[in-house]
Amino acid sequence: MALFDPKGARAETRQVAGKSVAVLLAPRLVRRGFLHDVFYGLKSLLTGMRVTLPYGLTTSRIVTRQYPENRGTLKMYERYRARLTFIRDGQGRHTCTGCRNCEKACPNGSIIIETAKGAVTGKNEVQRFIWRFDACTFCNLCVYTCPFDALEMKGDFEHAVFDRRLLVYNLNSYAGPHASLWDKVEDEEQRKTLATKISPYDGKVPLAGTSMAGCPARAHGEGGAS
Amino acid sequence: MGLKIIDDFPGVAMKVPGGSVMLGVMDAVINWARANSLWPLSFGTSCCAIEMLMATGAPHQDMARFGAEVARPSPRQADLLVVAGTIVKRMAPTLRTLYEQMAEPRYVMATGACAISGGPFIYNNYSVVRGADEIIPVDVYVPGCPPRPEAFFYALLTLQRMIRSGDSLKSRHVHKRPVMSALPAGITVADIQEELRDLLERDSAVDVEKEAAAGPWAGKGYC
Amino acid sequence: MEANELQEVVLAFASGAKVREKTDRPSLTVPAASLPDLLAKLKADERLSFDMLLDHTAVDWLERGVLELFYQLFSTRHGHTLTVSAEVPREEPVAPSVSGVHLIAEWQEREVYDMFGVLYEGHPDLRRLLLDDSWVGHPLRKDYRDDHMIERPK
Amino acid sequence: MSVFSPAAVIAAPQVFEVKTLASRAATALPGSLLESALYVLLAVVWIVALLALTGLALIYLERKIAGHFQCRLGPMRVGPHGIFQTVADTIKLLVKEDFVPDGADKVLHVVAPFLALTATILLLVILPLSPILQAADMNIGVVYVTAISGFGVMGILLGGWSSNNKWSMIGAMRAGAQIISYEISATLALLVVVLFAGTLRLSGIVQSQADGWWIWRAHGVGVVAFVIYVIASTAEINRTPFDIPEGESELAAGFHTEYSGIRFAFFFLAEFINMFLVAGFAATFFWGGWMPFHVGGLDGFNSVMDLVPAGAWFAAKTSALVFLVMWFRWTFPRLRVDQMMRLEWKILLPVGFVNLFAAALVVLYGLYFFPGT
Amino acid sequence: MFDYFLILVFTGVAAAMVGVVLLIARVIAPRGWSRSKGRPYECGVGTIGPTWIRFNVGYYLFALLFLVFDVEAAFLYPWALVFREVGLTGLIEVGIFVLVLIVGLAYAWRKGALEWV
Amino acid sequence: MTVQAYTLDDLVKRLDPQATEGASQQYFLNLGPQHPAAHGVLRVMLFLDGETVVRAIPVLGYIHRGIEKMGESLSTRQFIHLTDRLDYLSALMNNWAVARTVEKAAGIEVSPRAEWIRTIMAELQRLQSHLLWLGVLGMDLGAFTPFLWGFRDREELTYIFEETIGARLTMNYVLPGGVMSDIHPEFAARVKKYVAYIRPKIAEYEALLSGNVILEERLRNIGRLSAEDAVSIGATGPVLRASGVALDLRKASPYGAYDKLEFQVPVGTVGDSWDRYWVRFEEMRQSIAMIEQLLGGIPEGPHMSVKPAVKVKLPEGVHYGQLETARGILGVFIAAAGGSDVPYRIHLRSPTFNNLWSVTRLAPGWRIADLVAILTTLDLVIPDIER
Repeated sequence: MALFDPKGARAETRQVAGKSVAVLLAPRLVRRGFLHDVFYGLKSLLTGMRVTLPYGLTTSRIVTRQYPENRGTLKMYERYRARLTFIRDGQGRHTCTGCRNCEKACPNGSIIIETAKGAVTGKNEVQRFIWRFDACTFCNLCVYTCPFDALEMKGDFEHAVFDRRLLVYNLNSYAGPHASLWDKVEDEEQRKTLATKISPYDGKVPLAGTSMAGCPARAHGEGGAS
Repeated sequence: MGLKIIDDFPGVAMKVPGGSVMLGVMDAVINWARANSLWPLSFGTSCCAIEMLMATGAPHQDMARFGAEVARPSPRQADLLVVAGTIVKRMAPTLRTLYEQMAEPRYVMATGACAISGGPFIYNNYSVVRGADEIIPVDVYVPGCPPRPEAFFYALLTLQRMIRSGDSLKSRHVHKRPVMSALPAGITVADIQEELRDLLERDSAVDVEKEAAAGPWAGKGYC
Repeated sequence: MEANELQEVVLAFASGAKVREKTDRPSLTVPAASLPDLLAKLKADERLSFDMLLDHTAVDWLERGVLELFYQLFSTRHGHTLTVSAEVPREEPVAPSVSGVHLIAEWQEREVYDMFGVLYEGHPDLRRLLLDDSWVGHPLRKDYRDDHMIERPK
Repeated sequence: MSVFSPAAVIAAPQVFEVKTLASRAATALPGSLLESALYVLLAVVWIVALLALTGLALIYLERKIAGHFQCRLGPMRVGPHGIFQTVADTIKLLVKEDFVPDGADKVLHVVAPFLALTATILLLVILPLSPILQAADMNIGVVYVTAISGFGVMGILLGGWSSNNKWSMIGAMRAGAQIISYEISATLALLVVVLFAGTLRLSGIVQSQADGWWIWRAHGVGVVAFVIYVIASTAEINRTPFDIPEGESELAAGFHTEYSGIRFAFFFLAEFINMFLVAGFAATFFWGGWMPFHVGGLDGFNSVMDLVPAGAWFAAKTSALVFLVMWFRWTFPRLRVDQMMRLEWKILLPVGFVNLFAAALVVLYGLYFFPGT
Repeated sequence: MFDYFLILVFTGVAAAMVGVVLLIARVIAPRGWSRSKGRPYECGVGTIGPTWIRFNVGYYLFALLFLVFDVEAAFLYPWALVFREVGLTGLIEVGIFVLVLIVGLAYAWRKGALEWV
Repeated sequence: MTVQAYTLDDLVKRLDPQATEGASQQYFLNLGPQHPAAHGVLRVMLFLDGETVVRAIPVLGYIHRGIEKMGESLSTRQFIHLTDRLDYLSALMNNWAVARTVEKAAGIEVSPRAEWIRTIMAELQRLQSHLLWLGVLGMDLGAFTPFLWGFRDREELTYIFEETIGARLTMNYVLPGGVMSDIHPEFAARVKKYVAYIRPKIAEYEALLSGNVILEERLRNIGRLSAEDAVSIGATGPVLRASGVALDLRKASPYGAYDKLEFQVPVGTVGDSWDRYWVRFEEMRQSIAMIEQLLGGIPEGPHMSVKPAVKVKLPEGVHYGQLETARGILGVFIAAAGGSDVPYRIHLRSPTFNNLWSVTRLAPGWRIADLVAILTTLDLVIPDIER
């Protein structure tokens, strides 16, 4: 018998914490004399070598997924959370009303929302939906609590940057109302003024809690006026 | 620091006919070698270490493909310091020491929210340092919590691009960064911050948009 | 043993003990000075055999000006649990160490000292556990503030 | 029982004429100094090329084979299938900061990797790759191999000691104890071969195996000696499962913790070339070196075997042994330092002695398979 | 004799190789210095006490044992070389010699000298 | 005041004033915070004689993140995402522990389907955690191949998590009232496939590691923790069970769907490293068996009983909940002032905190290599210890 006996575990019942529990007792490794041990020791080593040999000689067991070569075929699972985005309809309109539920739900203050009364709609409109990619933990609570299905998590992951400040930006591409309000505005002229286009790095990003408080949002140069 | 001739070396070589070509080739070769042989320091503090140093080396991802599987336990032999995980105040001097003990040239990658900004531990927290760049200069930031292994590879490619575009012979410290003075005993994180703020300003000279647009992995703009 | 029954048995043991209200398991409040003695008795008693100190922590009741120490006891033999609590004043928090009864109390008490500043009498090696030796203050106290901490903007 | 006759054993179907570079240079000497110098230069170029190419190839192979053992690919992106990976690594290490810690013994710290590499080069010089691809061939070859491979420990010992680092220090201490211990077993195993071959000259040992390799010609004695030699030499070159002087998970990087850049590369290179040397010497001593697979008496079969050039035989045998050593590494856990000592002093050493006596009896009574035609 | 000359040559070659490579590294490789950099690496924290101390004697015991056995192995080489000439007599003589050593090994074993520290 | 607090320097001086001057044969050595065997940033200050450990002093705090302080300003639902980052290898079970305590305190009913999902996810994660441990054990003992094999098999599990939960490591999946999302339609089929895949792999590990004479030599009789000591230090999980105390909350006070499952509790005999190794190894098999049983019957029903908009308010008082994670009992202590979903004080009793303490008792007398074996069989996750 070898030193380690895979079937050497003993089953029994024990009284623990006021309950009887079915336990499995670990097999003990016993020494049985010099020659026996040397022989079975050698045998165990050869067993290990037999296990690894097929791996060393064949290529069929290789499981590597070659990123970036496989980039064309690489699909993330649809639920995979790696980046927060707005859900947009075909015309690029979002459904965020600026209700701040996500801001409140966020455990670490990664979401900062600036809102204003819309001139046309008179409703609360999101001006800037600032997301701190550098601090987000992708806990999904913002998406989970959003009552308007305005947010989703996307699975793209290629976001490495040279400057940390590039990781704080606006999610909304326009400052303006919720998608359904667009259709209610009939006047063409009013529709044009309904929304103002903003770029991801427009405006000062309030990086509260970092050593770079109030630094410009742009990578180089001045921060845009908000 | 160093012999006179060594500091003047590129200039001396320039006088040789065709010297600049030779230098250019040498530069390219050295940068190629450095970019393709990034040995990471086996350093990780928390969750990100599992993804960034272990899962990336694991069969499904295999960072050996990039020649980066030679994780060195000693900072002397490592090229890449992957700050994987939260850095707390008590760890800060250690991180600084490790960085300083690495042999030149050395590169730093901050992976995950904690290493970039303190992540979930920014507010109401007495212990977590808000970003590794308060302690050491960081070359590449990889957002995620933790980022997935492929994100690490993307960051590695980004770093490789940075190294390739460097001028390794003329600026012997990659990035033109001064070697920062040692961390004397009793210094606080606040003391380092001052120094680092300057460094970060200089860092922003890297043209990120150009970098992002140049490569085959471009076109991944936000929103 | 049922929760009520358990409480009865334990109450007989401890002098000056009261049942602590608003808890979800059998709980007692005892004078801090009697802690080591009580825990030793609870451990030795056959019916109770509280041999495992599962957890020890403190709560800083700022308004009442006390630190309440909690000891979560567990019996690996009977499977029942007991919470023992004791109060020490915030200003001069001194409690006897139970590290002689349960080995792990050595570290748990160091952690509580570190976080709340409770000094344990008779502790073999009372050092800070998680923070640097040069740290000023005890962060889990409700009135703890330092320059590093920032409030989340509302 | 016929008394053993060396002449009979060495008589083989095809006589391989050994012409080392040193002997060519020596023959040319009285007449043409230039020719002699040319041969010396050739030897230098040959050995340096061998060192560099084997080093690069072996490190690449190791990383690839490790990859395959671990279900992954290994280097892929530098050149096709990553074949230039080690080139990139070498250049990088060459232009990486070469660093001596403040508190270190500066001279020894610089000299140590040099010692390690010198020992390796000096061993390469006498490795018989084929009848003509051998730089030198001394009449005390076996003793030389033993002596120089023991010399390699000096580099590790000094490197670890001079670093002024406790991890290095422990690594050096372990290395010293380990390598000198296993030296004895390796020597005992080699003595068996010397007994069989009746010569210390490496080319002589290879030629003595013209009727068959010592590993199978001597009723198991050769096998035991071979196993002892492989284990002991694996330990001598600090390969897993005997990599305790640099055991990463225990001693950080062990004796080379404080080494960076090119001097670290020297240790690295020396380690890999040593692996090649161990495989090469094991092949030479036990598997007939460059000698084709011969069976005493079967001349027809032997001459077919001779069609494959001698160098190819050596390459094949050495590769197989290198793979074996790598296979060990990617299969076994590391031994603990005391267990390793126990293995040496309580198992290998007694077995080695017994085996030596058995070998003496085999030789005394000529109990070989195919004792010569 | 030429073989030995070649060894000498290669000692020189090794030295030259190392020298050249070190020079290249010195010329091209970047260098930096800071206070922490020169300190010994001990997992990122300061070391306590000096490194060069009186080390546990266990390590040196094996060096002594090695000396005994390796010198003996050196004696065995000539015997192995001329074994066919000295034959059985030689075997017995060497047997006695080795036996003394084996007795020594057994003694060391019993005494626990082979137990690591 | 009579009570005196010390510092680390005091301790060093008290231990051996001569060692700091090199006048002694004994010396100090820091294993960690950056060391391959430190499993992160554990620092064990070793007082050595040659290679033999005279005293091991764990120095903590290199990843102390002040989570408990943060918990005083976060609602429990928000706090749960921080528990992912404690013992990140059993993130889901940490979520569950807090969620369960809150549910118990606030009196929330959880649907059988949610409980079922939690249980199977917990078992998958226990398997994942143990696979990683097995790999790391291999690496710590110098065998690199098992390390990567462990990660290979773990990665397949990670894909299952990615598909259903959307995260690989820090999941934030279990919330008070249920789980964040229902299982993916492919889930059951995938798990079934995985179970078929992992069985032969486990046999391979057994041949490669369990039977290996070197591994056996490295583990047998090293670092014996007696049952009495184990209980006294409050060790739980596989560490306690290896010492012979079959305490497993899944049996002792079943939660989730565990009362419907049949499984055995692997128990050691003497509490050495080998027993700890074997217990965890066997637990993987038991987990697989449990997963198979769970696949049999998926109850129908909602996966969440609390609406996202609802604040889960905690009633005033002290609440304590506990749960068996991959490393032992995780206790959640919540003191609530009442009327709010933010606890007044939240404290987590992490299993590895207690388990680590045993190092001070186990290490002396053994060598550095054995210390590594002891540390790795204790299966430490340092952020869990320091919170």
